[in-house]
Amino acid sequence: MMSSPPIEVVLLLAVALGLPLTAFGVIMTLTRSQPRVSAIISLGAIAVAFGASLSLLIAHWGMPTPLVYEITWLVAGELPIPLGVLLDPTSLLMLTVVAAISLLVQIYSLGYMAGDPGFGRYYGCMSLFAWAMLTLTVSSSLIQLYIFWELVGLASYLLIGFWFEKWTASEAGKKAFVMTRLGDTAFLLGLILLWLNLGDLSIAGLNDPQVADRLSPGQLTLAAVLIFGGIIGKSAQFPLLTWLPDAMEGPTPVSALLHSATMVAAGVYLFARLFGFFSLSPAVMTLCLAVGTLSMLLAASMALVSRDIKQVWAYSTISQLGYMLMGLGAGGFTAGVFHLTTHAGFKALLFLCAGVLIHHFDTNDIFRMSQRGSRRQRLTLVCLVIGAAALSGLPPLSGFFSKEMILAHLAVHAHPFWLAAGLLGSFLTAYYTFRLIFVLLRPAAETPSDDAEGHHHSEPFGELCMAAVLVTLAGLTVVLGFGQGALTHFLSAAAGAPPPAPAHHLGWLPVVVLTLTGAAIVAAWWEFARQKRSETGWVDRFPTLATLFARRWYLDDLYRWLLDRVVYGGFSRAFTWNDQRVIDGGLDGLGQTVIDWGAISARLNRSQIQFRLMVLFAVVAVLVLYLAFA
Amino acid sequence: MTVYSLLFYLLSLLTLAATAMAVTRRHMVHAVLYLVLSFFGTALLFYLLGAPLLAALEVIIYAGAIMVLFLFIIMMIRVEKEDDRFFPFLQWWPALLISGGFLAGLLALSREDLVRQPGMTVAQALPQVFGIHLFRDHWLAIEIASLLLLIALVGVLHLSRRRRADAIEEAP
Amino acid sequence: MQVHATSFPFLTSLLLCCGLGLAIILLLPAHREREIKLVSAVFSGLTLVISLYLYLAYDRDLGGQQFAESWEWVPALGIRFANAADGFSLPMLLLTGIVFFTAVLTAWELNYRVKEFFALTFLLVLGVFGLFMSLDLFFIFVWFDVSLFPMYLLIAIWGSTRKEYGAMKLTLYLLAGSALILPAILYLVVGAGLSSFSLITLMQEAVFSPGQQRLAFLLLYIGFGILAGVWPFHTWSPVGHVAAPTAVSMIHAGVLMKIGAFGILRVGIYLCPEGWSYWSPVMAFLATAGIVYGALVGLSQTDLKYVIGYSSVSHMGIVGLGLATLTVDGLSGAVYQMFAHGIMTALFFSSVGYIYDRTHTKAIADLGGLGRTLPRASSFFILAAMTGIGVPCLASFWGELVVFLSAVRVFPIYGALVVLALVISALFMLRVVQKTCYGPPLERYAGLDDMGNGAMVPRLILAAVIIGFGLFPGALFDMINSAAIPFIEGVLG
Amino acid sequence: MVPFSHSLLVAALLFGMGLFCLLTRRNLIMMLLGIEVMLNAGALAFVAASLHWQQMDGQAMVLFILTVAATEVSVGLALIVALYRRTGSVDPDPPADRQLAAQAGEGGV
Repeated sequence: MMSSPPIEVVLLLAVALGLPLTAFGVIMTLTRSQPRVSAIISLGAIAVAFGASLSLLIAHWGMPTPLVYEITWLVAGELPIPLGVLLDPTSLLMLTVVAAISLLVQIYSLGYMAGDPGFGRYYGCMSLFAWAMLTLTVSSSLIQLYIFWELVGLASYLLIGFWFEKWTASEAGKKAFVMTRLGDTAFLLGLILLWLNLGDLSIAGLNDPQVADRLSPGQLTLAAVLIFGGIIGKSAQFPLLTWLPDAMEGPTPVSALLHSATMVAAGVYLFARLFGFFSLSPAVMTLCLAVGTLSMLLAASMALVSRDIKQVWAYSTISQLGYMLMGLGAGGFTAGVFHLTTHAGFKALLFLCAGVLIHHFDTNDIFRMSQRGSRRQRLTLVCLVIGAAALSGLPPLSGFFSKEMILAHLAVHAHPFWLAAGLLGSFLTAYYTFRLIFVLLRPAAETPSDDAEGHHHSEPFGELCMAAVLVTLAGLTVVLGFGQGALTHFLSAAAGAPPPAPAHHLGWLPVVVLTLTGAAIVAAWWEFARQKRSETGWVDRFPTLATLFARRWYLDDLYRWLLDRVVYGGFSRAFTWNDQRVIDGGLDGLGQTVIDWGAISARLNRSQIQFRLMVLFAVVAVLVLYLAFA
Repeated sequence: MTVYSLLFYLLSLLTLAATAMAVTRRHMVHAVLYLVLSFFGTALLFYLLGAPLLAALEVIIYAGAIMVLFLFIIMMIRVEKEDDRFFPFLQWWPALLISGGFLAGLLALSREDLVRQPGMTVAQALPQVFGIHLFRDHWLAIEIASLLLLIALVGVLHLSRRRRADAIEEAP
Repeated sequence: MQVHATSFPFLTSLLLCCGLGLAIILLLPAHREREIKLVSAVFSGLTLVISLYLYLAYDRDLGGQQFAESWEWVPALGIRFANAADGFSLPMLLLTGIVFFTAVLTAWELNYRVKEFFALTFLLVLGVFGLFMSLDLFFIFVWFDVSLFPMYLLIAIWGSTRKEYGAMKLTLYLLAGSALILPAILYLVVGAGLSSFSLITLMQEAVFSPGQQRLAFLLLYIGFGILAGVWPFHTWSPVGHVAAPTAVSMIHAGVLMKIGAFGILRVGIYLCPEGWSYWSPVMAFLATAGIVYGALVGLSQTDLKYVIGYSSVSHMGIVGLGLATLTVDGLSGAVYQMFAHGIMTALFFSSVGYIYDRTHTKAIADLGGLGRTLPRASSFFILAAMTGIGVPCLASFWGELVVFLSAVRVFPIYGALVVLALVISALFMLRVVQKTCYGPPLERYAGLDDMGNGAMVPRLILAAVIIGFGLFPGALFDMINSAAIPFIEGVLG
Repeated sequence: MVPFSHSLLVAALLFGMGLFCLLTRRNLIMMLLGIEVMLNAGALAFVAASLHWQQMDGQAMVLFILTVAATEVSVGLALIVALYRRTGSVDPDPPADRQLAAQAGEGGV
């Protein structure tokens, strides 16, 4: 299986991975002040990387066995840490998706970020992210995957806090980094546990079934749960999900690229990557199913009441990621990966449309946008509707196919509860998506003032780029659906797949799903199109529920309380007190007592004769007593 | 209780009382006079303990010369009364402690003879015998003692020489 | 442990370099500050070049002590001026060379009593070089104290907040340390009965009973541990850091704390392996406490340098944990972490020093928005902070990873605790970066001028080393493994 | 006849009183007096011991004590007079210390 690859593959990989890194280095050190040059460098690098990954994908379309090519990066003591590449359908697919979306988003950013003082730095960080994400997808060992996993976290920190002058942006960046780092430590612990027991961490080795007999079942589940902790952190699943909505502080292209399509999908990708390993312990599969469902429903509920367009899409991303984890947890490897790909497409499209609207109306609030005449943004709205339809799973679009595949797997699964949850989730998704659409389609209340219009048309080239990217993505979302058959065949070759999706004989499932989505759309139309004034639809009737959803189920308050009370107030203050009072105080006290004793004896030996005589005779007296009694 | 031991206890009582009074007097002249009395007591004790020459010497040198010198100095300096800081507390208790310690030590040392020792036989070191013994065995010590006295003499003369240069430090 | 003599006495020439530099500075008149700075730059550069050459010329597969040279010093007592370099000491020599050269360049704008400052710095680094290369217990102690006294003067005269207290406390702590080391060394030398202070003969010929080894190791561990910032004895190091001027705290945190850890390794572990294995659980506990404690206390600090001081305590805790695991990768991870942390703290202090020289305040509360006003200084600061957090492809990630690996294998609970402490260290480092560099630019710092190209040089060197060893850690690990693997096989069998 | 330890007891008491006087009296002359009493107590002990062991060396020793006492008093008093001439008082405290004591508010010392 470890056949050494032909030269051109190595060359293509070196180009795909090396170029973004060199672009990052060049931009950050040399061309940070010249925006145009750094943009060209970064775009060039990612374009070439996309080309390379595409050609790799085509070259290896039907390849039977995965291709692994490794060199040792370093030997620490007795531990060799490898640096290598694992080419198999999953990694190639993800590689192409990441490269494609990065390329499109970077083109889009030409327009969106035009005139921003940190333009060069933006493209530097974008190249850093591209490099880290691309290498993560093809990395051959878990340790290398972990390394680039953290680097992706660093890139997201830099990009979220891009406008660092805004206090909320740096705060969101810090929160994102610390929360994902919490997940990463669990991942690291799981990884170390595996490394100690198995000796090496090659992904291919982990996935084949004999691992079960080299590891005791307890260790296997513990390691799997810990690694799943990493996935929860990175893909913003149930306990650690509040950082993703706050990450919307970053520029919209960043949200489109990192926080919807690629970076947050890294968690799901890791699960897919180690699918063989995870499926060895059924406990973790059900855990994954449960966490996926919980985060899906939770996020969907939050999306219902959110007013900020980017927050709606952020919640929807968490919900869709939960959906993918449900699919994977239910054993649907191809379903999960397929949904991952389609979701990357249409979610990026939705974010980029939101970017155009924000760029145009200078506000994130959907109600104010609609008042300022969002109806007139013809092209953007068309793309938005296509994306929304794909998200809520309407037939011709890619969302329908991938979502339906996952539901099929859920149906097959023993317990009916997951299927019900899945259906409820798709209903809610359709509802909040079309809530947004209908609000935006409301007739404009204020008369559009011309200067609001002119201010943004300063860069015709920029507008063109943005529009072009939107159109391509929309086209992609429409077309991708039909690629389901080819994709499942491509992916199944990789994982020695479980039985092909049982979708065909379950005739009733698509019908049920469609009726539910239709009902959701009608309900949304009724609530938001007919009653112009309503903001959160049926949730208005339950105020407590509305605040609960708005406050993100009080998760943020819980974390804030935990941080302030336990970490800052409790430990940190106690330890600092201990440091200053106990250790320092004790020693300074010791010093002081020595000084005081010095003063006393000084006074005793003052130049007055009688004191000195006393000392003299006291000593003699003691001697006499000693002689007398000893 | 022979007359001899009775005399001994009486005299030692007298000496102790006199010294106690000498130590605690505020007026220095009274102190010196009490001390003279105490020295007379000690001289008699010497005589009792078989040292007639020493008793005489005690009276001549101690009571006579030294105490007179004291009186002479006290008169010259005209320091009558101790000022207010008579028995300062901070010095008082450590001194008591230390002298108490000495007392305890000496008592402990002398105690073990108490039991078996009936009492010292009476003997008299005649001055003639004592004189011979002195100049036969301790001739060197005598010479040193005389040298000591000479040095003291020279020292005192030098100290109290009134130098013309630092005549200024007359008593204020 | 074979010892390979050297053709040209490089190591002594390293010491001579410092000595010569010191002499010339002392000869130069005090008011000619430019010449003094030039001379010290030249000589520190020379030490860097020599240590770099030694690092490259070391024969990795031959291993053992190379470039060895020794002269009779006090034949009666068996004291020899013996120097050599092996896989453990060469990275330290290189670290000292780099930090010394960059510290001299960082102290370029100093204008207050320049002559004494550079003279004392040379004396300090002379002691440090001496200790890293010496093979004779007597000289290890002598160099330990030589490097101690200039610290006091440097902090007391050129220091900032509470400098007298900081200087006094630092010196008293370190003296207490040396007061523990001396009896341990004498105990070992006399116990061996070979009347020789040489480390090699003691290691090969002397036979120590387990009881002796335990006692000696305890004394050495606490004595050197005080300098290494081991947990309960660490309070002097943040105070010392805050009080010291920039260049001195670079050397102090960058190198002086490594003497402590290196001393434990070179004297304690080499001579008393039983003591080492006996005390290793205690070492592990103290190290873990140091890591978690340093991170947590760092959270609630208000002074910028205090934060870095406590982060050094936390990182030195990782070194201590590495040493405590009795495994090859623990040891090599610890030595790598010593090197990486030295460079990182040097960069940290030099960037904070620059910020302090411009804004004249270290209080985190009234710093802010420097990202816009001092872009270069804050970018170096952020790079150092990122290394501190342990971001991969930056130097200290590899050290931490390897140490965590061996720690989880030997002490699972401590290992898990320490890995969780990573989150806290990320939190407190990012908090500092956010408060100083991000946020709206404050108008009172608007007029500040950013780093000129001259001032960029030392920071660039440090940044290059961090990224270099971050991307290619193999270069350092092969060197350390060449000493660690034979040592562990020799000692633990 | 009287047991030897009784005489020693008397000598000890005398010595104690002399020492007490030396240490507490704030007057140089009285301190000198105390020393005289201590010497005298020593002499008494010597005489008692020479009687007890029936040897005259004890008494020879007393003679030397006498000479020492004499020299000591003469020199002592000469010093006291010189001191008196210089500082105008016979207080054992040197003037510098008195101010110090005053500053430090050391009360009755």
